[in-house]
Amino acid sequence: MTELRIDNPSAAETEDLAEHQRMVRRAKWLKIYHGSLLPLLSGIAGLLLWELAVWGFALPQYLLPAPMQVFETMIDRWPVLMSHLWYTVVASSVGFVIALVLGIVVGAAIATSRSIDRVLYPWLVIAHAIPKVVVAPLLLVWIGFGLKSGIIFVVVFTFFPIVVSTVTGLKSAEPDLLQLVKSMRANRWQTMWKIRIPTALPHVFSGIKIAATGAPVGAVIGEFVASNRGLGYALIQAVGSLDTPYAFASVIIISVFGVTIWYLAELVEKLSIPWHASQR
Amino acid sequence: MTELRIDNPSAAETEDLAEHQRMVRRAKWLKIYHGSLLPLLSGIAGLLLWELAVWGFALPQYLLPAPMQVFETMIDRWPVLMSHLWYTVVASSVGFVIALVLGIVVGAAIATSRSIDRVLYPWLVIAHAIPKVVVAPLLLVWIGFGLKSGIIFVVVFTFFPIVVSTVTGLKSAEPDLLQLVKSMRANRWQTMWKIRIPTALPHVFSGIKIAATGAPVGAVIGEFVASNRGLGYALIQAVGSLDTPYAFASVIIISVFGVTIWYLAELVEKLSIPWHASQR
Amino acid sequence: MLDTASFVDVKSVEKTYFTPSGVVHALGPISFSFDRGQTVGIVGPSGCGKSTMLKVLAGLEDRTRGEITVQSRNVNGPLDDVGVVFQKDLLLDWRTVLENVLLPAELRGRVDEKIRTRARNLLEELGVSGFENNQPWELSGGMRQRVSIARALLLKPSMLFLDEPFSALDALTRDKMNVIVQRLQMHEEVTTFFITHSIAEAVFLSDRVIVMSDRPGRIIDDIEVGIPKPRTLSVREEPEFIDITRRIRIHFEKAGVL
Amino acid sequence: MLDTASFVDVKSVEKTYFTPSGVVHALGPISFSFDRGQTVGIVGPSGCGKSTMLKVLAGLEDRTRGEITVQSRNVNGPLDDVGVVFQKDLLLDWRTVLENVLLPAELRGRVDEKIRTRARNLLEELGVSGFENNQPWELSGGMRQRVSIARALLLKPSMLFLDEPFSALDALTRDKMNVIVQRLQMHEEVTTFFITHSIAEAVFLSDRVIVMSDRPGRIIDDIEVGIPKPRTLSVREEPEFIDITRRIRIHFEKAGVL
Amino acid sequence: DEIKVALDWAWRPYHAPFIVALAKGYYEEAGLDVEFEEGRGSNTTAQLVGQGNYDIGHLNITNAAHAISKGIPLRIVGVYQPRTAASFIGLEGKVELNEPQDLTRYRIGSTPGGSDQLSLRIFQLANDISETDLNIVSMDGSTKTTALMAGQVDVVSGDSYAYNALVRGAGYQPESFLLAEHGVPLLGFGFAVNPGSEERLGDSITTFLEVTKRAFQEVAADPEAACTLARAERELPGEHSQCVDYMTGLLALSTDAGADDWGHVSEGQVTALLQVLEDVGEMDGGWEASAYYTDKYFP
Ligand SMILES: Nc1ncnc2c1ncn2[C@@H]1O[C@H](COP(=O)(O)OP(=O)(O)OP(=O)(O)O)[C@@H](O)[C@H]1O
Ligand SMILES: Nc1ncnc2c1ncn2[C@@H]1O[C@H](COP(=O)(O)OP(=O)(O)OP(=O)(O)O)[C@@H](O)[C@H]1O
Ligand SMILES: [Mg+2]
Ligand SMILES: [Mg+2]
Repeated sequence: MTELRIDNPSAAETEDLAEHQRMVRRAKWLKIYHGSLLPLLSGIAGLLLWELAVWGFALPQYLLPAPMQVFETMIDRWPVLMSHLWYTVVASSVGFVIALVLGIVVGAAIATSRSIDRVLYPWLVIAHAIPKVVVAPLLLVWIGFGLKSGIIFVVVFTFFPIVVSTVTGLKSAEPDLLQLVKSMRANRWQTMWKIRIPTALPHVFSGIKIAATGAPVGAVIGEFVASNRGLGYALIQAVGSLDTPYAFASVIIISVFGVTIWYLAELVEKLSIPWHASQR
Repeated sequence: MTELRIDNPSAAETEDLAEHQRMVRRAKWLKIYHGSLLPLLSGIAGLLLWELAVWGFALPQYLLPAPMQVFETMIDRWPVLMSHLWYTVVASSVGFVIALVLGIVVGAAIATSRSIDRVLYPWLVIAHAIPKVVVAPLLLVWIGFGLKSGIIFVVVFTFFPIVVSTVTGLKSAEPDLLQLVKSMRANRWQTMWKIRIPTALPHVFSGIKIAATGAPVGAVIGEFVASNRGLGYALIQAVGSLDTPYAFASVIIISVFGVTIWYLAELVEKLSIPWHASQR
Repeated sequence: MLDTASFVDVKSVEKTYFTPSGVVHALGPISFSFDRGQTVGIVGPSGCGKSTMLKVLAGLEDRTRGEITVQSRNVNGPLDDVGVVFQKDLLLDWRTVLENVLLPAELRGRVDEKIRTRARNLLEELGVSGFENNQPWELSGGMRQRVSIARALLLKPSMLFLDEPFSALDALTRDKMNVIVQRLQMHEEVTTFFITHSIAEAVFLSDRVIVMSDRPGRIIDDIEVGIPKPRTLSVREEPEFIDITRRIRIHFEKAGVL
Repeated sequence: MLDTASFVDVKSVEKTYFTPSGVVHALGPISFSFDRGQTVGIVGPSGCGKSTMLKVLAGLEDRTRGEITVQSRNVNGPLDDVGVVFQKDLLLDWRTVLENVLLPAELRGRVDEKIRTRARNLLEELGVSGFENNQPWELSGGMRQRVSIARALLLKPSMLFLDEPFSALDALTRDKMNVIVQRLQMHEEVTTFFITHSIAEAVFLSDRVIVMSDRPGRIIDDIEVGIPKPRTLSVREEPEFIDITRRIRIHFEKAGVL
Repeated sequence: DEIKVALDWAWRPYHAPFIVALAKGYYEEAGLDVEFEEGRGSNTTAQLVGQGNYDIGHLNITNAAHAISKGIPLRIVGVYQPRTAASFIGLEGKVELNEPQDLTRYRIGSTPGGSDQLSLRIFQLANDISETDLNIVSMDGSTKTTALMAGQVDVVSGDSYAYNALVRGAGYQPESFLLAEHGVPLLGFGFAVNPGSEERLGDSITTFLEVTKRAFQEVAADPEAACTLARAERELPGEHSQCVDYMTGLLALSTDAGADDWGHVSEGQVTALLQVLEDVGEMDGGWEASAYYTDKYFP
């Protein structure tokens, strides 16, 4: 890792470096262990527990199918599930990206202007606090069915956490640092980019992580309300016909998708704010 | 505001103080204006727009009832709505408080131990990413109708944002400050209380604000799925008979409740972290 | 200071902080003026309002009363073309050392190879070379301070505001810095306003030393330093130099109890 | 330093930082020891590893190699019963000035009226009274530094680690502080390890001055200051004092180019 | 005896007989202590009763049969709506629904999974309409009505009495097409019990059905009064007229409450139902009709 050298190494130091590199290697293994092995182990433990619960309590299939049954179903219907997944992935991703951009822009507006804050925020809170199920028919009538409405559901679902965390983050800038760039005659825009946004990023990533994992839920609910495709559609079909193994297969795929997004978001966070205390 | 005086006032300074107090008064009025008048105005504007939309597009009642109609319904059925509201308020509050305590404890555990992080976090993500509708029948069978399942829905709904923001917050402590208390031989627990938690608070409040406004949604969805009271129940009845004025009356009450919680959370934030840059 | 308007003119400026825990009159009415190219040193007891004065002068902090004009124009916002070294080093954690130094150029949209080279040279001159790509928290206190000096000098501003710029430096490095700053002033005619706790440093670098009283800070002495520039470090043994330092010391001693 | 084990024993201690942007050998092999109640002053060029040494000694930072024993016990974690003044003032924004000072007592569960009074007295003595209930950001740089000194002194630790504790103070306040610290040492037998950039201060306060080389910091001189304590400020004009300061200055000058 | 009854859904106008029986104390008179709990769809009710949380379920018997085939421990003990209410509903004037083939011309809103989908598939099978002939849009139950009236879809599939009442309530006239008249032999509402409860309750089940029958008679005789009483007792959605409309719509599809065979479940009915479920692939063959029902509690 340390190619660039500031000091010339002494003999003792070369030894230290070797020692250090041993430590770095160990840390790396530990990280891999923590980063993949542990989640894997805990995943396997979870599945075992599930299987045990099913057999131990003699739970009937219609209530909770055993993991093996679910896996069989999953393999049997793999192509269908994958095509549904694809649809959900598209809706989630597009919706999330829109929410991200919109959320940051709106968050910035709110953080900058007290008036915008007071005029806009209550409506956002209302939009967040309204159960989407009621407005769903309205939304559908206006927007129509299909991918579009799925995307809009995702946006509505994921927008709010991003706005809130952006606002808090942007307001957290150190007064001293603001004075520093003021002395360099930075305009609002520059203050935003050079000071406020970097300060906000650790906050924003909290919002992003909450929102990103919420995106598939938004997509699925959108598909629930009206769609001919997607995992939400698969789910409603499965639940409607008491086909619990199929329902759980869909759920597992949704979860895996959610966890994947989560780790992606963590990765992006790690790469974006290596300087922050939480990442050092 | 400034009773306690550090310096003895000179004549000029007394004048300054008067000037300053004038300014403080002005700022206070501006704050009241921003804090209540603006949201009120924007609320009224929203209602007007709604009324206009209904008349302008000649929207039929079953699609979007006019505000006046909704208000009439609200007044007509006030006692029923209030008794439903009470139920929802109880479920939301209890669920939120449980989620808050649990979320902070779990967040602390995750922030402290890398192993707990890796073992537990994926499951939390999964719990967050699973569409709750699927597990609803399961919940019904296990827990049954009533307040309990409503509370559980709220917990499941609001838990995640609190955990995520707590984890980020607790990890954000300045290494220098950690070293400071290390030099005072603070134990883990003390480091937590004296350094990590104060640093985390601004983050945690983002999570709390997201979660708090999400709580009524959780309660309503819970009531949708498994309850015979509460605003969610009122909604399911209203939607079932296309009684849109009643549905919107419920929705408005839910929103007002959500906005109230929001402002409460902001108030608590203001009082809890007056020292933070975002509140100065 | 004759009938022509001075470069900077400060008239009865006062600053009072109003905090929830009390009113702090930080800066008593202060009036003075100085010319382009002059170096003004400020000394005074800790907490007397020096940093406050510097920020008010630079237009970074509102004054409670009084007037400040620079080149006959009223100051109501941050001044243009200035470099400020704050008392804290204020390096941005999310930028490497070099990027921190380049910040003012970036804000002007003027980052090119030339300015990069200047940044590197400045760091070299100030003795922090080799750490360009390090993060700020990997530097020692004195190194951080020098990085923030490099940042203030980057764009060759025509006016410098320095708030205890060398406080974290050892005697030798400090002397080196003094020489560098003096050279800068000679070559580039920079008007400099600087705060220091070292009386010797104040006298060595300044054309004029202003001595401030305890809070609320007022001017209790304003001393022209007639020693011709450039000065070498040996000037510190000259009688005139020693006289002035003694004069300042006496002000201090009168105020405090030793 | 005779056959009896010293209070603190440092043997071939080294510290190297490994950062993504390079390896920094901060502290060369350093060995020395000192006795209970001694005051050891450290001087050396900026960035030579003084703060690193202090943190390693106090057990706050791991060493890369070497051994440190305090009272014959190996140091492997933070020392007990010490007060540390860091180079940055590290006041907690979420506590008032008084609460900041009381922090160490709180961590021991020892906050009572007596300790509060002590905290207030310390603040008074250090010249920051009247600001007990202010927030840290409402203080000047020098005031902040004094608050952090008060915090380190609160519990009357038997060992003090001071990293440039007076750097933000004016000459007079600094002198006051020197007198206060000396009194403390005399009355309470505090073993003190302190870093300073003022050679005069080092000599005035110390029983021993250690001079460090450029990075990686090694000991290039270790001077016993034989002037009997208590010393008054006038001791600075005595020939022995001037001799020692000259000897240190020469080390500095040999290293750098003036 | 204490009897816990799970309804198929939250209180709806067609539950009026239960409300009447409760309000007038008919169950108490007969020595029963009956308690009703609302449900969230017949499938869930089947699960709830099967798990033993409740003794008797009032639910759609097609769902019940399907649930039994999935292994949920239930026994059908009565059917009072021998004809399914599943139908296609459009707005009068906008669509014409006379022949099965008419449906191929319209956009149909239908809820995937559940009874909607099932009856649709049976209908297609019975009338030789292939899957690709129909233009189906999937949507949630609450969305269907709104979409229908906003013109997003031309026809929705659903229970005739409910949607007719909704459409009329919104000021339109419904044009409906009853699947039961076109080869769909599914069953409507009835009762199923949990085997454990069956043992415990025994003849009380008969009593329960008897009393319920009496309440149905009373409601059929005067739906107006029943609705007035029911709306006073419970929070029912919709206006009074909608309630009556709803009620009479369902009664029209049910066995006459005065008739002797009200509530009787026959082997023929069950066999036909199971056969058709097997035909559309909802359940495997090899079933035994007697495992699904019993008529021993028929009053
Ligand atoms: N933001 C603030 N809010 C309230 N009071 C303040 C603020 N900044 C400074 N003060 C007060 O103003 C007075 C002067 O502060 P200032 O920082 O100007 O002192 P200074 O002369 O620079 O001292 P030092 O040499 O210690 O840096 C102090 O008493 C301080 O408490
Ligand atoms: N956390 C760190 N990571 C990497 N390098 C560091 C770190 N802390 C210090 N260093 C490096 O170690 C060397 C010594 O630093 P240290 O802070 O001990 O110097 P110092 O003698 O206290 O200097 P000053 O007088 O400027 O405070 C410096 O080159 C610095 O860059
Ligand atoms: Mg200052
Ligand atoms: Mg240092």
